[in-house]
Amino acid sequence: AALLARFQERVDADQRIEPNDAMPEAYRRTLIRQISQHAHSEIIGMQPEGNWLTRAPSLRRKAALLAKVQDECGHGLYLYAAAETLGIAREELVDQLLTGKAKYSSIFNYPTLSWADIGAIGWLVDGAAIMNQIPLCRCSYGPYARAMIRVCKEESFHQRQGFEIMLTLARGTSAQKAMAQDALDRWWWPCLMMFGPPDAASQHSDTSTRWKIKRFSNDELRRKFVDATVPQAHFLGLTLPDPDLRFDADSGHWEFGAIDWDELRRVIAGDGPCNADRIAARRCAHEDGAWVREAALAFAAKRQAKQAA
Amino acid sequence: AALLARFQERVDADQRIEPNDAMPEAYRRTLIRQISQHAHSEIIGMQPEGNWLTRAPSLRRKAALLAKVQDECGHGLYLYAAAETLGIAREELVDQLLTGKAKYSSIFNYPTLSWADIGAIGWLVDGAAIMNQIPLCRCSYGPYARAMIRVCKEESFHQRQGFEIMLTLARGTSAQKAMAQDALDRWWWPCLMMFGPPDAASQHSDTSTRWKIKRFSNDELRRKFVDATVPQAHFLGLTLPDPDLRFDADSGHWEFGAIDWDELRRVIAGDGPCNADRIAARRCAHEDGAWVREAALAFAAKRQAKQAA
Amino acid sequence: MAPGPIRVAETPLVSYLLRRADDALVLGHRLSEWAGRAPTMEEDMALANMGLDLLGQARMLYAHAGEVEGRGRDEDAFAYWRDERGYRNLLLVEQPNGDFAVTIVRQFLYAAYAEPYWRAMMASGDATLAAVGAKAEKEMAYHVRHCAEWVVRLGDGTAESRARAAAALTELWPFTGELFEVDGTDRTLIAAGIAVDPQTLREPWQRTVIQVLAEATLEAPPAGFMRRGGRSGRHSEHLGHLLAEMQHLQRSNPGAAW
Amino acid sequence: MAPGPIRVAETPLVSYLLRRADDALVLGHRLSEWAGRAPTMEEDMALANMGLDLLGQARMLYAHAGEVEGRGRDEDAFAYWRDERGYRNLLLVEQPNGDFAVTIVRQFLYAAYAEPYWRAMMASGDATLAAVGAKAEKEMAYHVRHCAEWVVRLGDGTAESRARAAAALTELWPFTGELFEVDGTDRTLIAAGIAVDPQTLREPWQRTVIQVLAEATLEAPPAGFMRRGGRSGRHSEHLGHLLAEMQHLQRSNPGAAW
Repeated sequence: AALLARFQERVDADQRIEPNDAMPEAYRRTLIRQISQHAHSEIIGMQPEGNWLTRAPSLRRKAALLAKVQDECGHGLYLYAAAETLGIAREELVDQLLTGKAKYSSIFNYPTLSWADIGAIGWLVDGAAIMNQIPLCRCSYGPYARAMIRVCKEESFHQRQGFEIMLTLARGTSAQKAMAQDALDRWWWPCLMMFGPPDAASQHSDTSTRWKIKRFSNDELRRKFVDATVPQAHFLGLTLPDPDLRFDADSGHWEFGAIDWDELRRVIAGDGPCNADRIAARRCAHEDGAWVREAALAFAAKRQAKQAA
Repeated sequence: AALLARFQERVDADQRIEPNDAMPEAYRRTLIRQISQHAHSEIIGMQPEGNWLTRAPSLRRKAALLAKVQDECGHGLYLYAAAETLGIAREELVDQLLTGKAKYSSIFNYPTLSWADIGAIGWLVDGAAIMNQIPLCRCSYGPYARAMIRVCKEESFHQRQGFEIMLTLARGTSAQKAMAQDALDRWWWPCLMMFGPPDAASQHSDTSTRWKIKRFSNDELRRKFVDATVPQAHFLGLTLPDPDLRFDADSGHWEFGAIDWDELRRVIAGDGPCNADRIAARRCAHEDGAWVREAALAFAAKRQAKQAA
Repeated sequence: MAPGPIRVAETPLVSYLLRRADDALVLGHRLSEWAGRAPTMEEDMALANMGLDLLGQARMLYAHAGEVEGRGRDEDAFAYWRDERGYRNLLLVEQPNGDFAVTIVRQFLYAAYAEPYWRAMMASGDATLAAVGAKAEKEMAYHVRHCAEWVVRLGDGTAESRARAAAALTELWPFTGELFEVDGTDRTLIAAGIAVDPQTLREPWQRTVIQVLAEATLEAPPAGFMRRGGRSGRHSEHLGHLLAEMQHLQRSNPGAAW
Repeated sequence: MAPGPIRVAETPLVSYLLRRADDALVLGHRLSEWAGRAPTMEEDMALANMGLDLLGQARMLYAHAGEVEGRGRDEDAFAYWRDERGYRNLLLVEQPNGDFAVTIVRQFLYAAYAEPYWRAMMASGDATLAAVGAKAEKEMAYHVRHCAEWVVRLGDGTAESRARAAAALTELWPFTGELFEVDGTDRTLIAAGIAVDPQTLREPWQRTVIQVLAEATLEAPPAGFMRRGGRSGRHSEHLGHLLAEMQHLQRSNPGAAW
């Protein structure tokens, strides 16, 4: 209890917690869960965008998309490394992902059905991710905060790229404009769900807030996202798929319609459009690569034995 | 020797030899080699055309091509059955194909690079095959002759279909016409090689002719093919890729330029553009299907055991 | 024909025809991917056969959709010039071939539905649909028989074939709910005596499936989440790749005849 | 841009640029097919890295080809609107990814050539080619190092990895002759001081390959038949499928900007 109090004092004083510092077990567990879930999201997130790598409509877009997918893999790597500072091995975390024990962001369980989805993911999904992540750059745990600074910088680049794809489509042929609108129609609501359940129903927030892992509530972040995004959609000349959306002059915020929380629950429970495909693809890559990883280990062992001899 | 003389008498009298009839071992061996080589050609021949099944440019053509590929498989099956009447199992023949011990027609070692190749294969390759095969309908060995009657009927249907594809292209857009000409340029010489080496260099012909397995020489059949095909090319408005081609009014035949026999030897030796791919694809299908064939055998054995019990 | 992808103004009947045509085309296309790759030559023949049946059904249905739509579109306009989001097929039929067990189980689950479906459609108030029904009913009966034999052989074959068959069943089961879905389009046409109510097909489908699985010593997966979206063009990521390959040549040469 | 595939009137320099650009694009595309599927995350990064290098090279070379051709064609016109027969890449780079060993060996065999090639090209009389050379030489040196490490690990790893590496080498070796091919186009540009004579690259290529294979305890396949045809557009059957997928969207929307 004294330890806990001392820890809370440090957090309250905005001191960064570092890997070798004493920390409550629950803090460690919470961070491992959150950081690894974030890492898994980056890794699974390569799939919906990777789906269009071989079909990107111009070489410039193809290269930018490949660079983006590569960045996501890089984010996954930093984040696994940050989690490892808390005393868990990457292999164990990956195993949790493959066996379905660990979660990843539900947004990646929606399919990319047209090129415009690549724009929508950059603009909306990365936009929402940034909203979630910017406060994490000031998170109490040092390695996580530092990883997030780097991640956020790259994400905002991706977000601008995505918006620019949407802008090109929205100013393009009628078929392109329809493609952009269709993508917005399909991605809007799932993106609002990315901020998690409404505050009233959220389970992890209290301690996370006290420990300065989480600095804003789900509903606060969601509102910020909507306020930032609605004018962008208007600028694109696209219609948000929410008949209840209206600007509230009193509060200065955009008020939006009811979110289908059942859908979020279903997707989290594993019944989204692509959950099975995403995990199957990840397992398949893992299994197909087993002989390569074994070869690398065997080779390293041989070399070590030689050096020892 | 007496047996051999009696056998030759029967052949000379145009009597059909049937599976249970006495026959010289060399006759049996020659037939097994020729029939199985022909069967292998049908099976390998599914590949170059199968390559365009998923990309056929209209539903009518897609269905016709699938039916054609299916017919080829059917021909393979009749022919293996005909070979089996000579006392060899299909498994053994297939094994000879997969290990590279047995040959198949070299023409299938050329790739199909455009849709026009599907037309060219029907028109030229099937056209050449028919020239080779019509005489085999009167071959001395009954099961082979009967299989060839059925095969030839279907092949001439395919040949007309192929010609019609070429005609549609030749009368189509300039891109389509160029596609047709390009296909003719690539397939013409390999098709002339389908009749085998020049008579002067041919090894198997003498006894085959005496036994009425072969009724025309390679050069005779090649000439027949050229005489039949050149006017068709002219009708299509395409140019044959042979600057030496000219009509000889005295003989009434088309005289053609020198064939690159080195190329034929190279392709037969395994060094054609697709030899490695063709055999690899066949092996892959065979290996991928092993568990299915095993399951079917295991199931049949179980059922038999049940019925016996 | 104008170059560029088309959007079809879908009346209930046009939409209904496209759904059935797309089912048949996409599944037929998948079967054509097997050509020359089947585990036995006999099975190469059988898969091509089933593919040809389906392509034939698709062509009749597209042609009829073109007549009903009345804008002069032919079968190829619908097949080659609609984008993924305009395709109306079931998610089940667009799933990749996987191993032979996946292909056979997919075909079995579809055929066990399509056989009673087309039989019932022989009484459709739409003469063309009734005629397609008369032809397709026999074809699909063959598909059911052929695939059922394989399901039994695989299920009751070796340990490996049994595991593969069970895995295929688990993988594809969530796509079977969509077979029986009813929406506004269906209701309109059911009321008009043109369409059959798919709910009436659930019982014969289940009977066939349960009987064959029992013989195969396999168990039906537990009832659970069912995927949907194909009928409104919300496909899995697999369809787009199939269409890119299928449509490339047509789209590269707008207006050309083949 | 006019809709429909283009045919390029190839002067020696345009042809030469397209050959190099196509090598880079096709190989880069193949690497991009790996995204998210690599054996380790680190290798996912590395494969994407190499793919990006190649895409970057391709774009500079296509842009230059457009300038030299002088018909206002941009990089996408060449990449998306030429048909298979107009593609000028080596057969090696279009071969399917296969397993990781095939991908690594393919990359190694190409990079071991491309590194000295681009280094020599830094002295090209064509300023753009020289500039591409300066950039590409460093990039390809990394590809050689990275792939050589894997060739050694796989060759000297487990029995399985060794067998796979050896099989990949046997499969791809017949495509290496084409690296050193010289035709009229080359001769014209070699004489003009624009191109390097590929024959001069055989020795450094062999040195690299033999040294790495020795370290990997693998043997170079015996000299034998070498496949060719890529430079004149006579490809293997694999390229057409790659292009169908790659070009579908562009070709479906002629004239659209992306």
